[in-house]
Amino acid sequence: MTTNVPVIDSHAAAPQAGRKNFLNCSQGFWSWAGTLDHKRIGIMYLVGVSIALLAGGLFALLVRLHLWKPEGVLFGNVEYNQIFTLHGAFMVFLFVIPAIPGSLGNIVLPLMLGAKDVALPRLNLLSFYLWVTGAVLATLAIVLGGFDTGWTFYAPYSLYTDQAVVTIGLAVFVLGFSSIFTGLNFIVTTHKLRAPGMTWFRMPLFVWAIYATSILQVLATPVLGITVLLVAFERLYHIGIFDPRLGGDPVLFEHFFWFYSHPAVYIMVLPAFGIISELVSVHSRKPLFGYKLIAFSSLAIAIISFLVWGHHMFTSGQSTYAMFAFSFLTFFVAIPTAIKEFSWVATVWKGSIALNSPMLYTLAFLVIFAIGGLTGVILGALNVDIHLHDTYFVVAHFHYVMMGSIALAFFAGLHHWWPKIFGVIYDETLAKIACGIIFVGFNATFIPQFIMGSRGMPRRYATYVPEYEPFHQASTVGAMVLGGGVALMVFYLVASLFQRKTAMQNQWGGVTLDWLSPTPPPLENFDEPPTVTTEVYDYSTLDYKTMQTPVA
Amino acid sequence: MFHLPIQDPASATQTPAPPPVVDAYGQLTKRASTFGHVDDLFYFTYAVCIFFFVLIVAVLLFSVVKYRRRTWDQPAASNTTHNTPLEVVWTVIPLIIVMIMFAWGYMGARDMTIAPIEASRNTIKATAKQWNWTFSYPNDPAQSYNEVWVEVGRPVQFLLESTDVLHAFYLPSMRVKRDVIPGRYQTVWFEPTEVGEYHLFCAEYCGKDHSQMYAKVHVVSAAEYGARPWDKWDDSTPEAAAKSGASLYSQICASCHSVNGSAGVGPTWKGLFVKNADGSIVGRQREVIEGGVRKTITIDNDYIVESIRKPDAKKVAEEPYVRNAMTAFPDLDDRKINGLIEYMKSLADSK
Amino acid sequence: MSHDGHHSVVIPAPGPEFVPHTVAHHFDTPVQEFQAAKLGFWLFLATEILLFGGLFAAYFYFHEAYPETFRVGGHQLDWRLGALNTSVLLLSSWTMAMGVRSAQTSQKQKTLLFCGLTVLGAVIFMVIKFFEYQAKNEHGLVVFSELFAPYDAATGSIPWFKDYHGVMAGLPHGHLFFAIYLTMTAIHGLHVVIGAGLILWIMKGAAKGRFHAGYFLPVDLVGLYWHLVDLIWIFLFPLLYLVP
Amino acid sequence: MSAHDHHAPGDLQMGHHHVSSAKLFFNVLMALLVLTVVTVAASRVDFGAANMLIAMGIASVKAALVIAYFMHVKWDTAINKIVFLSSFLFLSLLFIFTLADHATRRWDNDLHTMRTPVDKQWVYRQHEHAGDH
Repeated sequence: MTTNVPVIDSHAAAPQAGRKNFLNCSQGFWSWAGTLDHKRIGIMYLVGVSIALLAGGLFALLVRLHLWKPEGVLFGNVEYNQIFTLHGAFMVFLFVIPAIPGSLGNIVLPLMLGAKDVALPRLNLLSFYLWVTGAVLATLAIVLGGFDTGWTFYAPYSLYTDQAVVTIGLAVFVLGFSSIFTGLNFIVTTHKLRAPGMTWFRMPLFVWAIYATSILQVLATPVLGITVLLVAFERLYHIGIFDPRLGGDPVLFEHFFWFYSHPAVYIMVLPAFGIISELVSVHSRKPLFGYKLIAFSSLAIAIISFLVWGHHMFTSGQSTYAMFAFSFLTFFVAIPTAIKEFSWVATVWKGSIALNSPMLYTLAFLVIFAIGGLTGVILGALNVDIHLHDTYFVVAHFHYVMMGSIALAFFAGLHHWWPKIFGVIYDETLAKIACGIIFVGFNATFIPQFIMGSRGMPRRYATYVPEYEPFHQASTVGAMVLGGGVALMVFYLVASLFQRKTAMQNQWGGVTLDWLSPTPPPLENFDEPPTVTTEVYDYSTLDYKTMQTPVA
Repeated sequence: MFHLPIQDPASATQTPAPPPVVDAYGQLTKRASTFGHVDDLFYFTYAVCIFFFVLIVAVLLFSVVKYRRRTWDQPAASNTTHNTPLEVVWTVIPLIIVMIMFAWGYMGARDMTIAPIEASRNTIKATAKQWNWTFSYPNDPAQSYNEVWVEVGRPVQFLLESTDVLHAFYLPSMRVKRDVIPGRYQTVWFEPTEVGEYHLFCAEYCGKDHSQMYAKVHVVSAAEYGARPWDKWDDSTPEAAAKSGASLYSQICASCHSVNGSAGVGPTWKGLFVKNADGSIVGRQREVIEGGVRKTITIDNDYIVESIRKPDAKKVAEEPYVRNAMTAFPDLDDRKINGLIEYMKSLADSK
Repeated sequence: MSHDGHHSVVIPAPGPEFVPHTVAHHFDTPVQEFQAAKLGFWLFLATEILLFGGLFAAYFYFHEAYPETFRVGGHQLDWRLGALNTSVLLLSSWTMAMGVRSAQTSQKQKTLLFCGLTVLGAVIFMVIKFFEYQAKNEHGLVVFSELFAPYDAATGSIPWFKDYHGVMAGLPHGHLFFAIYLTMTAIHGLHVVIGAGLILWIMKGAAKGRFHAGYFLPVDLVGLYWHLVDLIWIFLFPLLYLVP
Repeated sequence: MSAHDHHAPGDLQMGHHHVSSAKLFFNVLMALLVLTVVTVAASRVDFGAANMLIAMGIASVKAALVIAYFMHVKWDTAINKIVFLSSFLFLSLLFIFTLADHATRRWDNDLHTMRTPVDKQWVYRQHEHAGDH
């Protein structure tokens, strides 16, 4: 598609040895900690969110191990409640929300647009440090005795419990602003820093997805900010708007919370959709099927997601009229989502499918997201949701979306852009094995949860009635396998940085601007500012030589 | 073993209800209420999901096998970028299907939300507090704890109230769930169709012992229901009352108050009363704070009744009890409180 | 940081009392830089609107639930002070608009003057606010010294609210109006203070001659922020002082 | 918002900006002060349920003046207008759904209280809950 003549020329010539790129152009702690370069900030995010993922994963394994026996194995009830809260809070606020926009989005989005950097680099660095501040505060909350409210902070329990709720509330507030500033930056970048010729419908779908995500981040997150502040104020000086003893309404808290947290589900999942759109196209070497429909469906999901938050509250005592409206609107989210899944499958059809590790992760995503999305439809029906609400069925459903889909898409994107970012390639055999282990482990963990959930096992239980024991044990075994797979993945990815097995200039044969810049990119991304002259995903322009030219 | 609060004042231990039978399709537990539309819509949606899932996976598998890249520079077999009729079809057909699901689901939920008049006339009140359930029967002084009886084939409504935080009243076998919200009444109704014992879970996270906030639902025949099986309180003699009080203690008091003198969330019950040489049992003196004023009182029946029904009126002037708040039991009836007092007195030591 | 493809754009100063502005390296033109920053700032203002929006939603929710509490509570506030503060903020908004205009037309002294007047407006606003809070403190409606004291579950009374048997006697949850009043005005007041700080920072730059017809972006953005503070007060004033 | 912004002629200004006249700003200020007097005056008269509507209507006019003139939105780019105004749109979603739930809950309650004679049935509900007022 996009032809950047000078760049293509530079590929044709023999690569110069020892070319300066963003990784080796300067050294030292402050060259990273004080950097304004979007790629370095992205890598710092990558390290941060990976640590959060491993911490959250560790909490998850503790939860699963504890539930091996009906009476619980490892902890007392209070400790168990703290551990599952930590798992939720770390995974949601420190990993899933910032993971893809913060790391891959930061690195790839300006490259895809042909920009030198994001529009507001200082704000970008501030976002990262706000994330760090949030992470420190969250850790501080653990040190101060932990918190046991669940990641949802439902009032009035969060107002009464004798734990570090104010500290974690502050952490969430700060993380919220980190997320807002990231989104704000990407919106401005997309509007103002597109390369000449990069029209809206020549933008790669990853950019569209991040753009839609950013709208949600900017418009929804402030309401979470004020909600956690109000919870903190309630605890500090008893406003009384959430506390029923003082005339407040706990259901109002749920409205405020889900006004953010439902769109937040799409803040999490839309970037994953974007990654999958890219990868399906590149690794099938075929233009994405229904490009415009996918682009618009991202925006549609973003808008509709503001109208459906009440479906988290079908049993909460909101009025039947509100339930009617929210359920009706909820089903409309299914349509753009279904369009995306069908379009990806149609893209694979008659493609040239490379079964390399990024594509394997992508295929795993397509299968798992199909389950995650379809079970969401089951939960959208009002009467069925009354039975399934707050059971392990819901737990399994959102793990299929959050963990199975988002984390797998994140892994897929990581494998895809790893050679682009670092100029090195990981052990492909190990990668395929790890992908298989993760896929099997994941399904083994959560399919039993679907079954016990539909039989009535409530969530957030430290102990349970004995009839659910076989399902919990199967789930625990699956979680161990899943944990092993992720550990293997971390191992070979880190090892590849030391082995330094050189990647190709254009490892997978991509034709978007991110693959037409030098690998790894120089400080301002392109040797010459690119100009776009062709349509997006036009594989007839692919220069096969670049797939064979090792990076300098 | 799995720990449950003890349900039956007559026996020291209680097991949860037996595992429910699985229904014919093997996914849900067997339904024991009239809400068949939940199962019907669940399996309809399930079938639709399986259809689409198989379709997606089949196309993916077929493509991966057939169109696998055999040489590294192999181009795609087709470069189609869109197909408008196909895109319209896969937009419209799912739309129609989900609208059917919506209408079906809403009608079902309406049925579950609005109780018929027979159910309203047969209303049991369920009071949720951290972490137990209290059930009050219409025009009946006796209450039951963590155990409730309903009549088979007769619609019943539960009026739900919470005295502290959010809870949820969840009966998987009946397919009903409703959050219990402090400061406000909620209702839920169903018509049990099968005699048996069923689980009642708290499904909204409510703190420490959320997972142990369990109650057993007995669906019994009309004859059995008429015998008021929930009224098992034996206070025919002071000893019997103390014994009943002891088992009630283990259900709703033991998590905070010890009887052996050890410190807990609340003060121990050991030594509230002392036995004089002549065998008479009298209350001790105790330092309390009432309305911010520190005073010394003698423990007596009135003090204990007040401490149970309005625990914050007089707070024990001692750390940490002066800070800790006790859940109030305003609905606990006089016979039950007498049983508890008899039990406290039975703990009295000789001077 | 320089690079072979890199060219720095410099906007010259319109006169000797001004300094030129160098466009950030990743922008091609000054227009691009200006528009990017401005779009970013508008997005930020949108988040501020939604942040306050949560508070307004809570206000309407409880106004609906306890109308009498809000009616009587509103009468405890002095509408004269509220109206005075509204006028002060409107005037300061005008001086800020004039300040931005002076920067756009390269009038350094006028920029400094109008920004200074705006800060003065902020100070007057906060002083009036202080007296208002003090009155609430004296009447036992919001007792600041006991704001963070623990809640007394036994009596169900809130330590900072002493008026259960005064003007608010018999009304459901009489503290609620004052809690919402305090929260909304305090968060708004915080914005006033931040805004005043930003304007002082602008005045420092203006004194050095950084802002002129070629480059007045920071003045423009801080101006927008100040108008937003005014905007929120325009709604707070009738809701708290008049309507109840 | 077009991709061709970069091709703006290489002038060394920040592009073309509308500089409003001082007279316009002064007139807007006067209008705002007059409206403040009007809203105070209107609040002295009781219009019943319309009180809130009138006050919010006047406040909206004042807000519109500040946004359009002081904040220069009238002369701003389309995207900036969309961004700022969409925040009010999405805010209205929060208001509408939350308040609608609250308002329609009463209809549900009517339905239930009609069918559920709450207080008659439990003879043992003698004591008020602690903390109730």
